[in-house]
Amino acid sequence: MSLSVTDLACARGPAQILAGVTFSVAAGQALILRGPNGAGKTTLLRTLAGLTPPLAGTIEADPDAIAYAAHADGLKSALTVEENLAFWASVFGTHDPAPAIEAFNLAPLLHRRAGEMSAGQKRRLSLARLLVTGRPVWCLDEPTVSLDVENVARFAAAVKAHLAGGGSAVIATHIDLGLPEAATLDISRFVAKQIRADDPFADSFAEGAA
Amino acid sequence: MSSLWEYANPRKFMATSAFLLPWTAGIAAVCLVTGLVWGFFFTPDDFRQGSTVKIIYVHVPAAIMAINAWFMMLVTSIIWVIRRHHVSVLAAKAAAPVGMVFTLIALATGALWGQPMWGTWWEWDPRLTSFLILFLFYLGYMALWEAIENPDSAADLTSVLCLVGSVFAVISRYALLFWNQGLHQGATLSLDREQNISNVYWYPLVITLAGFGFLFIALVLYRTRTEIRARRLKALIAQERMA
Amino acid sequence: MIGLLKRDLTLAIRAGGGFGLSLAFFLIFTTLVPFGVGPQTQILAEIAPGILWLGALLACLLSLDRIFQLDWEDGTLDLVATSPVPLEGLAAMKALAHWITTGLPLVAAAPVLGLLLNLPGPAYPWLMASLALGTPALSAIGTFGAALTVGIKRGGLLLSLLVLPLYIPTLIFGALCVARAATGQDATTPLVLVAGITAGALALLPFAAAAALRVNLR
Amino acid sequence: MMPDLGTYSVPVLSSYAVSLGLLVAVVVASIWKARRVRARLEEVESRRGRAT
Repeated sequence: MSLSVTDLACARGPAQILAGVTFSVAAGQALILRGPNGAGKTTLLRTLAGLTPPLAGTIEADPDAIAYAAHADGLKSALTVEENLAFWASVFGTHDPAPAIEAFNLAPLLHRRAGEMSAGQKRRLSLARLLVTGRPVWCLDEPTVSLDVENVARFAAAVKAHLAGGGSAVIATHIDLGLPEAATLDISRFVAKQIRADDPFADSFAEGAA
Repeated sequence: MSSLWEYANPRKFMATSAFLLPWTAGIAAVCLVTGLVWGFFFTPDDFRQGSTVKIIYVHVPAAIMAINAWFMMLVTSIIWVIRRHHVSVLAAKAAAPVGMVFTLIALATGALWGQPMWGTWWEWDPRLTSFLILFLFYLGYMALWEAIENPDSAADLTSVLCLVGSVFAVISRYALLFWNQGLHQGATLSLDREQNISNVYWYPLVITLAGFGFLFIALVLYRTRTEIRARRLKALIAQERMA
Repeated sequence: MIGLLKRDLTLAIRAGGGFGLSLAFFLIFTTLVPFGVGPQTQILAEIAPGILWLGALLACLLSLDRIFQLDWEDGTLDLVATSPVPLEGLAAMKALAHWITTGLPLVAAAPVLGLLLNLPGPAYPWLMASLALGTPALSAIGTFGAALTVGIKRGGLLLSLLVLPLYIPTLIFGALCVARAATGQDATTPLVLVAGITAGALALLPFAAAAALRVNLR
Repeated sequence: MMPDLGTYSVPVLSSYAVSLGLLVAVVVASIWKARRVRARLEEVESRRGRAT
């Protein structure tokens, strides 16, 4: 499953953040998004995920193909690891959580409540959700936050397995994930911060001359 | 080809409203002064209600405009939802406090009129109560506008609230009739007005009604201009922050 | 979608889920009434239908801001919005979960509290029927209000201000149904009207709630 | 000049007073807000005019 984006303009609230974003990710490929803080990586990913409607341009991908992972883990601290995964499995249609548990080594934690785990462990559980979704295009926002070296490697292995299975991924990150074959896109060249073009208050409506 | 939707452009609206504002305000002032002076000084007392009948010249127009104001907000909110015209939803925002003040006038004068007629300041009569509920709707609508930072989100959410609220306002109206039969007299203004009200009261009432109507239009135009400027100000500040 | 419901119910039962808080509130509210109006049993019997309905309504209101707030804060709402579950379905499930954890216990507890207020005998079946048919509307309306205010910090008070006027028709018909039954009148009409409001609210408000959620997630 | 309002002079007069008071209040509030917003907008617009 491929993802192809043409001339995309993204907004956050009243502000247009990015314009002219064009890239494509074929099946089996990964794209690393780079850019300084506040450049608009999160905004781009939220637009790809279908949460924020784009101002302009097209996203060629089935919206039901995209699995989105945000900064926030989206875990329920009162539920165990197993219950959290079972919940997402039922939301996305029944998929076997076993590969996800395996990939992120969650078996020892299975009956622990999410609220009792460390930030890194929570992150692993949150990433395991991606495997449970069964969706081919991953859009990930800083997936390695609070992961140690060993688990970053686990994550990279999971991404590689996903790509090898015909999936694709768009990953915003600052660190080197160890995915040498992945393309890199610096989004700072698409940054076009201004008042969004569909805002009729953006250009001056001089009353008389005032 | 000129179309009504052109006025949804802020620039066009500012130009048109600048032209209309003095006229509507002028007509409103003339009608209000004429109608109220006529009504207060030059109408006879009612044989049954005595001089309290004079309250009609503020009570009835305020009540009618309170409902019309909400109806106007409903229409402009729907226009925003369907056609995304910013001026439309800003007009709804501008109308809310005016409608709320009209509702308050209707409530206060209703209570003052009810005291000598019914012997109580407040009667849980269906009509009075529906205005109290309308007042609560106005309050909620305005509070929601104030609470949301992003102007477009606020416009969307208040429009949804206005739509849902309108449906519930109508249901409440019927629920209240079911709940209490009420003391309030029948509608003052209806097509068979001859049966309700005689000409001596009718003419000044129509003039004050026109006065309240034009006052509403003038205030909404004026306040919409303010809202457009405030919205522009917000856009500029956002722009400066990004630069 | 059943998964959503199951999860919400599990969370409500687990520690800190707030299950039973509404019920406790209902109990305390009803217990306080005689201290306010005096212990005369006739007076209590007369106002019992209204007090019981009002207590149920306020108990519902109390837990509304939790409906979406927690999912919003921990990011679950974003993730569910990008899942195959439509937001309309999410809103409907949230309303259902709220009703099961709040409305249903209130229906069960109401007859006991009716005894405390000396509610006349014939009114009990009507009290339970009107609450059972009416509280789903309270949950659906409340879910809509919660969806409107989910992005607002400390939106609880605003939520009450928005939702309470919308509760008026349900309250009028519900309390009227019980009051008529208590005085031996025919209570069918108000009961049918309560059911009608509930049917309408359940059919339409999930769409309004989903629209509000979509705006808030942008 | 003043009409004889009889026993009902208090409710009638206070009705008019309350109504006119509220109308004046909403007009004054509108004008006050309009002035404030306009002044702030002009300040920002002129700042922008200098910048460009």
